[in-house]
Amino acid sequence: MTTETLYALVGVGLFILGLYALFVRANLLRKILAANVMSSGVFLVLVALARRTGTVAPDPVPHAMVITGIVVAVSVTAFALILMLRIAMKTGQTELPDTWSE
Amino acid sequence: MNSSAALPLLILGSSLLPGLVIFFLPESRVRTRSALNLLGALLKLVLVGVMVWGVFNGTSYETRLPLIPGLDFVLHADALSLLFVTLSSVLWLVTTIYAIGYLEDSPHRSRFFGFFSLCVTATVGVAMAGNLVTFLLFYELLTLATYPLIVHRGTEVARLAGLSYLRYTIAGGALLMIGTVWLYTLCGTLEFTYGGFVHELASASTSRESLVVIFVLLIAGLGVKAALVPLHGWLPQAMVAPAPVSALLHAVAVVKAGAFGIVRVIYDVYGIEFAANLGVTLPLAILAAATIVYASVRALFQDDLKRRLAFSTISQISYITLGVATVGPIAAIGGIVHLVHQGLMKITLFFCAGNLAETLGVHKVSEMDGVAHRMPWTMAAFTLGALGMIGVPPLAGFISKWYLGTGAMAAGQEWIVAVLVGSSVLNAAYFLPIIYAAWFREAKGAWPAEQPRGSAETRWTLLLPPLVTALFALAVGLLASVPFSPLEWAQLIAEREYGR
Amino acid sequence: MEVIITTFPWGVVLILVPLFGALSCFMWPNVARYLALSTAFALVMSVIALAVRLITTGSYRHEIGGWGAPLGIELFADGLSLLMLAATAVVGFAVTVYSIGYFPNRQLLRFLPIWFLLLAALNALFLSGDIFNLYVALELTGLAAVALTAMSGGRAALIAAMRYLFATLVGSMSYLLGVVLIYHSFGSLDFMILAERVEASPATWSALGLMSIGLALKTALFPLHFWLPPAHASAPAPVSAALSGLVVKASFYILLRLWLEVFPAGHSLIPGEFLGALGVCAIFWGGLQALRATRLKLLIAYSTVMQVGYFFLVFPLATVVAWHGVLFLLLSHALAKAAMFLAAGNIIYFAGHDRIVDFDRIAQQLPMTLAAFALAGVCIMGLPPGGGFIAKWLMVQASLESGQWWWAAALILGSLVAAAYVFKVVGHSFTQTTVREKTNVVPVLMEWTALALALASVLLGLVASWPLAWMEIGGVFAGVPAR
Amino acid sequence: MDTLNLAQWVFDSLTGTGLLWLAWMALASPQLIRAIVIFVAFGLLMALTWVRLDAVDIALAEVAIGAGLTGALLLAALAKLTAAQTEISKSDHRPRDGRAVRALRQLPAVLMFLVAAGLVYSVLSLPPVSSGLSVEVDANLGTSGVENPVTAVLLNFRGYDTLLEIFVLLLALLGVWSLGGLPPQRVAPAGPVLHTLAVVLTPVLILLAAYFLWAGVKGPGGAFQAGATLGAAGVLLQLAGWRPGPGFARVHWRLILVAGPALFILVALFTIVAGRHLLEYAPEHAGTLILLLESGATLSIGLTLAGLFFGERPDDGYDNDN
Amino acid sequence: MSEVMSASFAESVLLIAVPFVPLVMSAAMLPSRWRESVVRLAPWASLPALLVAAFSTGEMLDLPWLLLGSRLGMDDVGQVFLVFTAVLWLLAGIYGRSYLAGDTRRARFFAFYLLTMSGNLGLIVSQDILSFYLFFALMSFSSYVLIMHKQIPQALRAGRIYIYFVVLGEVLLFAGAVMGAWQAGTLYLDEFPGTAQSNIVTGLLIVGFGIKAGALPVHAWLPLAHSVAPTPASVVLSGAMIQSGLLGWLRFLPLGHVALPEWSLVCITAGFGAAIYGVLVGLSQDEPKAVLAYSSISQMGLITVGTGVGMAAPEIWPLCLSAILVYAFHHAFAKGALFLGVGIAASTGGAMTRRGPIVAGLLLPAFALAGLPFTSGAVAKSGLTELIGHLPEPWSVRMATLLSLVAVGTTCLMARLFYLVWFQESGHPQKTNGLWPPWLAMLSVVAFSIWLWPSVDTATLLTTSFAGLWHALWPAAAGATGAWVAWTLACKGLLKFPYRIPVGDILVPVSWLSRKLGRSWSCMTDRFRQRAKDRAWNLQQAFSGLARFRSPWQLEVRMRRWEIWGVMFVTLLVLFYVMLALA
Repeated sequence: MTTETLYALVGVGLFILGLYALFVRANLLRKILAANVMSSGVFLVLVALARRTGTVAPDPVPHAMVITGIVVAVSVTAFALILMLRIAMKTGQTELPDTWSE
Repeated sequence: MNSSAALPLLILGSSLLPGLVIFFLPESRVRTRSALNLLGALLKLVLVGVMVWGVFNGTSYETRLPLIPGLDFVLHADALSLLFVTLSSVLWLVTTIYAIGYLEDSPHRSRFFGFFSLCVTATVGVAMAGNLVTFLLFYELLTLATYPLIVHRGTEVARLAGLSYLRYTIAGGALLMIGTVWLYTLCGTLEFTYGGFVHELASASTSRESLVVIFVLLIAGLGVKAALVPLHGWLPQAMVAPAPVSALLHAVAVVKAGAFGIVRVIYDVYGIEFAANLGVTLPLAILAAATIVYASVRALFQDDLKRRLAFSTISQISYITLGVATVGPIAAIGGIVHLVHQGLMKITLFFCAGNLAETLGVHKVSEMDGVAHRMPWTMAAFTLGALGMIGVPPLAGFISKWYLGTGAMAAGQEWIVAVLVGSSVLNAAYFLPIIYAAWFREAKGAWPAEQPRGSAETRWTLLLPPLVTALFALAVGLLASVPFSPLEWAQLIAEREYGR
Repeated sequence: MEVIITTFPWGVVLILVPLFGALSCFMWPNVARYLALSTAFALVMSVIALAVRLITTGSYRHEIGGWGAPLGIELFADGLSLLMLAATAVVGFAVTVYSIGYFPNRQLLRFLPIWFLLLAALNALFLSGDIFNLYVALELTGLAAVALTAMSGGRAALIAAMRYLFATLVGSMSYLLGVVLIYHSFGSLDFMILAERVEASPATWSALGLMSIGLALKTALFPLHFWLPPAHASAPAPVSAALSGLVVKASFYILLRLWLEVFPAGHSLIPGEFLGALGVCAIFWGGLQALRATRLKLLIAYSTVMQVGYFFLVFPLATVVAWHGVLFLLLSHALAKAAMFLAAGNIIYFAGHDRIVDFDRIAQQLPMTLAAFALAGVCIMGLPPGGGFIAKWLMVQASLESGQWWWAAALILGSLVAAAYVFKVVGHSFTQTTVREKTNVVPVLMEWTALALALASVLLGLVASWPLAWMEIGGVFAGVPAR
Repeated sequence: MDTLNLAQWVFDSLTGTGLLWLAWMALASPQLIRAIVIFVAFGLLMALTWVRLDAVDIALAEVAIGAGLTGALLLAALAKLTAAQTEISKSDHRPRDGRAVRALRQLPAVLMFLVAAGLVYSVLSLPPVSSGLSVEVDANLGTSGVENPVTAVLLNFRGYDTLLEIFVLLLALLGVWSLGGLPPQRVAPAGPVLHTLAVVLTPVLILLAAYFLWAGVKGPGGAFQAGATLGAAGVLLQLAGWRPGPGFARVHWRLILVAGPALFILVALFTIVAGRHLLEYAPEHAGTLILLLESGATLSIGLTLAGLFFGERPDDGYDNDN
Repeated sequence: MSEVMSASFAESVLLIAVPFVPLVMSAAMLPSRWRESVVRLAPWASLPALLVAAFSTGEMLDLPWLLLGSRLGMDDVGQVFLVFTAVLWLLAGIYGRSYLAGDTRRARFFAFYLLTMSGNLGLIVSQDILSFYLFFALMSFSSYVLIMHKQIPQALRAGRIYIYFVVLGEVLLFAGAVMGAWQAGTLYLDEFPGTAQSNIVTGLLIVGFGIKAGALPVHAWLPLAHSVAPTPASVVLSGAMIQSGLLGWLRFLPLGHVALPEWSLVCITAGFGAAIYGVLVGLSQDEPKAVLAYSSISQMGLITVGTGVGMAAPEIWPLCLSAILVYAFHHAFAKGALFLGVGIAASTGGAMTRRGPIVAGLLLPAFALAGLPFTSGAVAKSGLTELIGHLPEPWSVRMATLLSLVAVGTTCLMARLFYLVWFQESGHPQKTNGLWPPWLAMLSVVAFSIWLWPSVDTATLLTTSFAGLWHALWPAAAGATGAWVAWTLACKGLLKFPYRIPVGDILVPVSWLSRKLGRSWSCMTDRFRQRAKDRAWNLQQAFSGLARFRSPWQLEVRMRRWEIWGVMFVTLLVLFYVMLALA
């Protein structure tokens, strides 16, 4: 097993972990963490496999993609956090109710 | 676009445009609205006249616009469509006059007349449709345009009736659509052709079964509007609509469109010989016969006048189906001519029922005792219409029945004569008591809700239309053999369809 | 002049104009409404110009930065994109006009920049020929949509937005992982190049699965539709119009492109059937829920769930006719659904609620709004002459031609259900009543906007041959079986 | 392609395991504050991993944004959450779950394993060597105007992605603003230590940002890292008690926020009007243009991130006029 | 299309005038100010018919625009019918003017009188199926108003029953006509009977027209209607309209062309049945007009017999035809005169003595009916007897006996009539001056018209052999004697009339049966309806239960739970992967 594969698999693991936590954790803050872990996993797969160029220098395109992705992720995280706060203000809860009243 | 291509569009537009304008007229602009309505109706009549003359002189009118690749939006004028177009144009004019009188001072008139005009537009479109998809287009448009008219009163009953109407018609439309598309996939065209196109175009691999299934789908779809039992349930409920709407529904537009469609499908899609060959005509004829008898029996037990008339419509409209499903040109004439005849008679009856309701508040048969003394002209018209329905000569209904009977004999299906006889008896059984009560009984007392309507028995706008249509109903029977009479047209159509 | 029209990269303009509009609305709030109107108008004009160009010279690619694929990103405009762009421009224009009447000033000023970013994102998405760029556009779209959903700030809206946000996140993450696998398998992000290189492999299976299901989640395909009804129902009406009319179609559009161009056709037979089956479930589930809905906007939202089900029938059918049908459905649904939501917005604006049973008190006063709803309903339920009719026709034709009549049956039954819920609403509005509630006067412009969209959706059926011809620009269906 | 010697293998294994473990802890730990701290640690380990994977640019971004700013955002949110919330559910477990539901709860885990298995199989089946686009990047690096291939990709080859991405950031801020304000918080006045720290560190951070910006042309660094550093300065200032005034929010803030995106748009328009492709720079001007774009972007990114941390709607005056 | 000579202009106008003059006059009564004048003129509306009968050259008038192409015209049969019909309508009309003077519904009566007249006269000049049918229907439906004119319960009941039969007759005729026309391939009556006709058509036509002709067993309406209608209406009903049923047979059945042995048997049986049955029931009537009505049934029965003979032996059809025509001619006038007289008698009121002249006058038509020598009845009967003589041996004898028996019965019936007229109680005397002239005219017609009959040789009649005379006399004598004996015995209380049959005879059991059936039917339908209602209610309940069934909604809300949609999401991923891997 090569380093690339190893880290790629770790990335897959992070993705799965994040996904799982996103579904089973009720607290919104933790869901936001989970989403971040998920994205980290995807980025890790992307970058790890970019080293398979056969040369010393890795493929820079995935790197650029990941930087873009990180910025997107932080934007979304920031927005999600504020949204969560607003919900907490309105409902006094950091979980989403299962029932949805009209 | 030359004139022969524009004329069908103009005929459509002559009711569409006034209708659209009327939607935006304020309620208070009574004169403008009436003027628009009448102008549109007259203009349509003139245009139809031009078209009839043109077709008579050998011009062929066709508007063709691309709809989707391989399918066109086609309006054309052949003998059959002209018959229906003429009928609906004439009756539209009459009904418009009637509706103007009937709805005087009632709310939402702009809405009403707007949809009213759309309704006629759709009917004319149905009539002039040159292929099945165009037909379907206008057929569904008709559903939509009539719905607001049915619920116009705005009561809960009206709403439920409207829903019931939609349940039936939209489901029917869906069946029709499946059939149409299926047919298209098999044949690659949907153009109405004399003698049908299915037998020529359906590929050899096409199984007869699927053609039969398509036929059933089409007829079921059309049968909803044509109120074939057991698809008739909406019609009696739709009676909550104002009288002009009922008149329109029963005589001009909706049920007619269904019946007309059945005629089209049998003649110009399948072709009568092929349909007979498929073995679908006899079941259809039996179904129509069952409808005739069943609805007549139901009509017997209705006390609500309009409901009774509704069941009568169900029964009578199936004459058309019966006529075309009886394989043979003579029965075809009977069926096709009944398209017109039933329209004239039934519209008269509904006008009269409307007059009674509007002037005296009489809605039930049991309230009609002596009503003819109060409203002799109305009831005279009613009597003519009813006798025509029974098939008393020389009224229109007799001519239809005569041809149907003769046609049945020609086709070797004597049982149809028995159906006609039974139907006549039943018709008599539910119409004669009305006539009797109206003319020969003494009024029980004050009318349920009498409102003075001018010096005559009611407004002239309410009185004139039924009288005119009743006279028409008499004239088309009495003068059935005069050139350009409905019968003559029907004979022409039958000749073409049977390729003579 | 003609040369300019036929050579100028109008697609780029379509992306830059709304971006610029967003910035300028943000910068100059005092004149924001005029900026907004001119931006929306410019969008429409640009789409027209693009259409002229595409019709005269065929599809074109625009190499951003001059690098060209695979290194750079290419924009790609063909009939398919044109269709979506046109829908975006038309609905976008209508929503812009409508929002000026709908929102109070302070909300409008916050709405407009986000709104134009959304439009820009959609345009970028419909023009992109690069799967990673699509991801960015997708995120931009999703985030803007969520932000707009939450705008009203109510409890329901916030909760709905949160759910929506997570759904869209999961969807785009899955999509991105798919992109990663694709890139590392085939070394490119460009559609055209991928189309040549992609072959079946475990990575492709994963990628296709992740992308398809992720996008299905973002398109709200049953059973992953949970986020849509609350979001679309609680967002402000113009936002709902855009969400249902456009945003849902964005992810579906990517899915279309992937299935049409990237992944081999024979490969996707069973998954296609599977998606179709989910589509059928969506049709009936959405229809059932719409029937049960007591509030208008919720009803419309479930109607979208249902219509999304129709979209997915294209995968099992997969013939040219079916593609035509579904694309036409996308177009007509965009117009009709937007019109419906705008009409609902009028009603809420007027009466302060959208309870269906109380419509008798409202509809009498808002005939044009009601007409808009009804006309759009005609299109939604697939009655002629609405655009939905043509779409339904083509799809039924496709399913009958290919012998898969059960899809046709689902289509037709679905349209009956649609008719049932549309008329559930319309039926209530004819009832007479004298009760008057305290009401607001609806600006005429709002009523006209809804009506205009609805009319457009209905008249679309009469001019169907044009959009159907445009779809063929660029030969996007070259690889699709004719029957 | 590395040959996997033991030391590397141990390092990689430990890092990988650590990543997974930290992630799991962050997602599973019962206390939110602990979870957040662990998440920051996870971010730092990620940064280490990026370095291990020869992605220094990403590592910088991760430290600045992924671990640093995100951590700050999370902590701030948690603080506000505690203030805003009337009750915080301590546990993620719901009461009154039947056995069936408990069994059902295992279902996601099982399914996750299946998905993981599929993905692992897919990853393992990938070709061992794939040059990706590195060849093309190398070939065109000369005409890109910068020497750092990542910057070249970001701002030239795939500059369009970056254009959109900057708008994503702006959008996040606009979205936050559109949500309306949070209730006014009584923030304890910053202590003297924090104040001093802010005074000292802010200029340092700004300088660092400038360095990143400049360095990005040749080596690791660039607008995002620089912007994140600027953002960190903004965070620090806020922690020290600084608040933007109304006028600032109305005009200055906006100008800076818009600077990056606007520059991008202007350049884009310029290229189009000049008859080139979108964002197609002449090689001779490419370096300058990229620097210009990066400068604008840095400012905007920094302020945007600071604004996101601020989290409230500034007094933009919309609520007053109608 | 047959080659027919087209009529001259004057004749065309006259032919059209036959039905149209009364029709137009009827329409002219719509404005109330014209009514009086029209009533005064009404009887004379039949003048064109008389003119046509007198001067027709037998040419045809084609009216291709009318209906499906109509033809009016005159032939020998039509001429006979037209003569007696027109005369009856004329005299009954004149009679009616006085009879109904002071009646508030007089205008209505005459309006429909004219309509009915138009139908009756029109059908005689119709030479095509459709116009015949048209006029037949016009006559049938319009006469309804004449029958129920008094609007007393009996009249209304009679009218109702009449209309049942009319409708039945119309539809039977419609079916017969349609089918017959198809089989014949023509609509023209002169070509119609010459062609083969299926049994069903023949049957339909026989029954359909038989209703009008009062044939057994579809006669039930007749006594009710004839007895309750105002006298002028009874006159035309019993004298003229009843014969239009006969005309229908003559015009539509293939008489003289084809032998119809089965139908012949039916007709002869029904005819004799009616003849005897009419007498038997008639004897028990208390109403003079009812007696007369049953007499009509009885007499029409004899005509039916004649027709039946013609069916059996087409070769002697001309003979049959002339016998039938003579009989119809004779009966029309005789019955007309009887009704007119009875009407006067009923109007005189008061003392019996005042009825003396009336009874005297009534003797003439009564004798005629009884077939006494030198009356039209004798001529008619001899024709019939001669006819029967042509039948094969056993039949001719038996039928001759039957014929005599009927004659006896008829005499008894006439005796009964006289008894009733003489002794009947009557209300207020009314002015009868205006009634006498038409009656006297009618009596003279009865007395002399037969001598104008072209084929009746006066000399032959006068020189009838003694045997013939005896033959003619004995039944009458026997009848008279029997009646006298019965009357004497009854006066002494020794004899009670053995049975009493209400007017309408078989209607009584039939209506009882139908009432019973109707009740059980409605019972059944009620129960069915109730059950259906129950079921509907259950369904409704079930439906509303379904509406309350919240699980789709709950499920939908459930699906928002993170675990659930998460599971679904992941499941879909897995499934997709597997499916792709399998593909």
